[in-house]
Amino acid sequence: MIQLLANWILSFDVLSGIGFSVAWGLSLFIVAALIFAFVAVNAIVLVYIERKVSAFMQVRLGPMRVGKFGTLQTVADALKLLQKEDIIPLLADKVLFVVGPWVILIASVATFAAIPFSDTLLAADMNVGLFYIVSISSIVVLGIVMAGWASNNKWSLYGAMRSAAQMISYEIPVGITLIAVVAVVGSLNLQAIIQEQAGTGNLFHWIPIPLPNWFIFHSPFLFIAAFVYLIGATAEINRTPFDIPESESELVAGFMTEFSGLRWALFFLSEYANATLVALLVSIVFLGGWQSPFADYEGAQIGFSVITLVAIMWTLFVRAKTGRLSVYPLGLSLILTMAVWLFPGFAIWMASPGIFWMLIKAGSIIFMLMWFRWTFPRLRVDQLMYVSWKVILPLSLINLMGVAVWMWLTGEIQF
Amino acid sequence: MSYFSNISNAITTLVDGMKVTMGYFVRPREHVTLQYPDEVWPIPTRNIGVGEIESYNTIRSKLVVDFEDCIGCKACERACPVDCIDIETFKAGPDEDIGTTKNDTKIKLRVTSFTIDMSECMFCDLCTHPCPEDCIHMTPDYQFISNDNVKLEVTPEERWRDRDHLIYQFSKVTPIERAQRKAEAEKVAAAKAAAMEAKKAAAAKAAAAKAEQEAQEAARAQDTTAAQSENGADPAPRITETPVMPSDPALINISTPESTPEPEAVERIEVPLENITSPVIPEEQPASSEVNEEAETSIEPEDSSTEERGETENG
Amino acid sequence: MTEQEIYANLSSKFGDKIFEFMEEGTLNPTIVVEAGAIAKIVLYLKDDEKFQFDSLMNLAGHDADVESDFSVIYHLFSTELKHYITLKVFTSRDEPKTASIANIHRTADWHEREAFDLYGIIFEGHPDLKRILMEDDWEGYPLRKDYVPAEFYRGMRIEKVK
Amino acid sequence: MARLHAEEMVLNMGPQHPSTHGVLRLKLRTDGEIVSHIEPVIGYLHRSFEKHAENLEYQMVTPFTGRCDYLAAMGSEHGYAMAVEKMMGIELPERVEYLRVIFAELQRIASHLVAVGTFGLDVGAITPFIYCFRERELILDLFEMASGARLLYNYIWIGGLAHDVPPGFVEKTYEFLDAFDERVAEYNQILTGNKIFIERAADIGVMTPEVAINYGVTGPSLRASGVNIDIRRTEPYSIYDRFDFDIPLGQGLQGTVGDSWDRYFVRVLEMGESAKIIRQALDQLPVEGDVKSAIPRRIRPPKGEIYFRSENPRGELGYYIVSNGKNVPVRLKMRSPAFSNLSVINEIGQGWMISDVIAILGSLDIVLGEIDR
Repeated sequence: MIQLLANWILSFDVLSGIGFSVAWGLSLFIVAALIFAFVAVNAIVLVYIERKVSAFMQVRLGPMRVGKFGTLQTVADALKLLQKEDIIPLLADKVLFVVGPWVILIASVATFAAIPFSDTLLAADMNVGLFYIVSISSIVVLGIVMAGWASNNKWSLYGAMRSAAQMISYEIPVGITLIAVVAVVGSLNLQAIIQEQAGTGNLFHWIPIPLPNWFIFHSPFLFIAAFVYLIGATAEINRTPFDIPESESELVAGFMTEFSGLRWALFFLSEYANATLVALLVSIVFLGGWQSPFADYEGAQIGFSVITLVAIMWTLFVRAKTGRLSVYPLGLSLILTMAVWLFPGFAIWMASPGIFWMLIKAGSIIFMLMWFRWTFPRLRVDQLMYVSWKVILPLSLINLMGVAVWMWLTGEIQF
Repeated sequence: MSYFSNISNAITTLVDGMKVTMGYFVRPREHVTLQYPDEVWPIPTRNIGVGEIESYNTIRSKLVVDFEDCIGCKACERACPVDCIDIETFKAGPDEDIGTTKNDTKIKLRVTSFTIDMSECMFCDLCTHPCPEDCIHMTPDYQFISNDNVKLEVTPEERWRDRDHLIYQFSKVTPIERAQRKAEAEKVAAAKAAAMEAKKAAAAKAAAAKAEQEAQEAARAQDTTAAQSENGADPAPRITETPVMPSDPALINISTPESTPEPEAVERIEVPLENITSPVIPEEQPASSEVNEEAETSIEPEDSSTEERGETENG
Repeated sequence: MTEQEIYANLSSKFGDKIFEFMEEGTLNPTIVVEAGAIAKIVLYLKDDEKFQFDSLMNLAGHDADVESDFSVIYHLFSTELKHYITLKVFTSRDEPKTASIANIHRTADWHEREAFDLYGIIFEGHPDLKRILMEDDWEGYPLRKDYVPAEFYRGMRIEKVK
Repeated sequence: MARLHAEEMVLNMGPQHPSTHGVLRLKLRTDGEIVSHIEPVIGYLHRSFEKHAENLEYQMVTPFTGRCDYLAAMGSEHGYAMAVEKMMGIELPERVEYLRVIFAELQRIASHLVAVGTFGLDVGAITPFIYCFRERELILDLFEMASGARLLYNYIWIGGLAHDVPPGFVEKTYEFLDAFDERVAEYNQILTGNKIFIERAADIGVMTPEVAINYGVTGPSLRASGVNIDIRRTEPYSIYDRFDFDIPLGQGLQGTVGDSWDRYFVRVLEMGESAKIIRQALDQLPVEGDVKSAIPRRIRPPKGEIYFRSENPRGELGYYIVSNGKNVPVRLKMRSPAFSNLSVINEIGQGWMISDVIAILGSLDIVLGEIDR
């Protein structure tokens, strides 16, 4: 993308004289700014969505005052945060206190460099993309420990301690789970991983249900691995039920206790950036990335018809069981199906790969994270470790071996 | 084995819980939020039988006095556990007609000051029951926070609380008249004290020194009672022997200085309260009964908006 | 077991430590005992098979008027036998002192601290006798009938009870 | 190997802390995450209720009793009214007794809803808390209908009620009860059975019956330890002997008898039992009767003293009242249940983690207004 951008810049007559290296640097800067803008806007949108989702799950309405249906609420909140007084506690370690939030933010924003949003839309096409993301995102823990230690507050210290222990423990199962996928693809390049998932095939290779070739449908082991990764990643980004570093009913606000204003906003930004990253990674690694689930034009038509049928059956089932009539899923799928059948252009667009599918997939994963958050209680520290070392880690190791055996069985690899 | 059953148990129970939240998520119309200024909680309206006052219903909020009906018996002041009601009365002259209440009770005391400190009121409703004329009552007006209420002269002792805008004055007697009556009462009290002193001095000429001292003491005591009744922020000491819930006026113990104002100060001065109490703000808080009506009318449109509250949400 | 039986039993056991049995003027028949012996008596009542007063429902200090002695009232209950007894000790106004039962009934710990806090009654043998409801540096004991609050507490005005 | 030098850290939890249910301060001595000693520091909400009461007439004390336990004001008023009535020997009309029981039990449900919801909140589940408050609002609507206030009622007066219930109250109460059972099933689905919740609550802070009785723990927390003591049953006051209800006891379904989960679950079950009592009381409620007929003109209890206890949602609420025949009590002590219930926290909370201490505190269901008075 940077190459394209640099060439595009040089294609202007006025700018053609600046030389390729300057254009390259300029496009680097533009891409970085774009990523940062994406992260910031993303956080504002996600906070709004999260508030609405939590409100609907809790029989509330959520923000309703600023803008229509409260859509501008988070913008107003962000503006308020920027105006707030910047407080540095008297006895805090000033340097670390100032640097900590930025380390966290930079670590979480930097990971986006390797994320392919579509077949062309990616900042850096690295051949070690997955490794890069895993390693950069673990720098976050450094920032959290810095912030917690520098605050000179007992609650912050507890939060930082818990965070360090938790994130380091969960790196391992998360990493091993990803290795299982890498074993299938044979590459750490994210584009290669996505390309590997193109086309349609059977569920679990043998069961004759035609499904996209996504890795989640590759084998039972990778199916489990997807959920193992989701759980591990939830823990890694400190979201409920694993939000013990900032558990507000125990540690007040954990490592964020002493932060206010802009610095606190940075924590918030990075929290949602991390959530987005995890969602994007799940969709890249297990859900085919920017690949459309409907491989071609007919696929879209047939696929949407099947979805409509499922929606009708689901509606009837719910109607029979609870007596309530929920028309939204049915109506939506009907409209989409009609659109796909009546407008071939729409069907072609739906079948084509792109950022649309990427964001749809990532969005549903983020919704899942929110759903977890507003349903579950919080685990205790030792229980968290139990889940990590005694449940998730063995499971991911079994998955790794299982995937290898599975590939041998299906003939993908030979000895 | 319990290891695996634990895990499967965890998965099933967690999914169970997720079903509940998802159930509510797809049914956002079952929400319970009231968007406060647009929709208000429907107030149960019911007259629970304190007199004929329509607005007195079950909701216990702002305390209001129908001043025309107040006879100055101070039953509410004594019933208040937190001493937030403060009444100052002066006895009317013998040929003076202040008027009658709606129960046709002749008003014998001129209430020069009737204040309720709503910042201290704890809405316990104990003051409304002893009132023989049913003139003090609680209205459903719970939205009475404002900055433009009657500002009273607050003594420095009370100033530290900075809540003077929550002290409501219900008396329609002007401050000028009030000051006049106070002065008269003081004059009468002083005259009486002097008379008493003279009388005592005359009676006890034999034991001169001792008797004189006594007379002075009595005079001083008289002074202090007069001073107490003039000080608005310092109510009279609680009379512990009062009846619990007096419902007829005969039971009421009227504790006012034994003073008779001069006949020439008697005529009723019909000056609206707002012109005098606070010259700074010309458009002033109307007096009790009007406040009451306003509260009622302001609630009606809100009620109608509550009925439509299903339409305002998003899908 | 009725209160009279308990009284008879206690009198025979403790003799002159038990002063009187009050049934008049109270709805809970009360045994007045000596202040110093209250711990022994409560322990006996708790451990003895016949009584099993294992639950201390309430412990209250009391000051009748400005001249009288302070008293401490113990309301005991047996969760097994479901019977009650009320004990009362008097202690002098100048030197209010009684034995602590906090090591027998742990719940008495805080109740005794409260009585100390509000009446200034010293419970001898209490593990940690200090103020509980009022501030640590509060002056005076507020529930004494002759208590006059100070004007200010650390620069804050103390509102007078009217 | 040389031992690493380590010392315990004193952690002040509160007075401003999200999970201390008010202005409670816990001085924790911690060794890492493990808490080795807990010292509760109370008194931050002390409003000198007892001193006030000694300066107020008997009927003026009633609103103050409600302010002590503000989550169960009806229960406090009921206990106080009964204590003074017993001193004065007042016979109440049937209708008053039934209405009082209905209100006290509704209040018990409301209070337990808060307890259950906030316990969920303490262990990190936010959503059940809001569901619980939704139902509590329905109960507060009923209270508002009857008394005109939603939180602090001053409704149960000595010798009667402030006023009769409005027409339609009984029907609305039935309506609420019908909807309520379904809602309790929902709480069980989202919270009670939740594995994470069980892990957080079961086997945590086990309170043996001996410890519970010795520390004066009462109410649901005591019954969770398996001690079958409910003052409504052991010494039935008011008209509780006319109703048929069970007393839920802790059985250790998910762990040990007397753990935090039991304390939680006993409350969930008690809500159902209260609903049962309300149903029976509504069925038997006399239609006729003046609720104010027995209110005495002058409330002057004869010289003497009384200790009267009743079963509040949090446990045994006792009033020790000394009268000298005047209209102002000489001494009024409130034996508040949460006061004793909190004192046990050091005994059962030692050796657990910080998160567990919060769970234990939540399971004890304290109200600081009542502890500090």
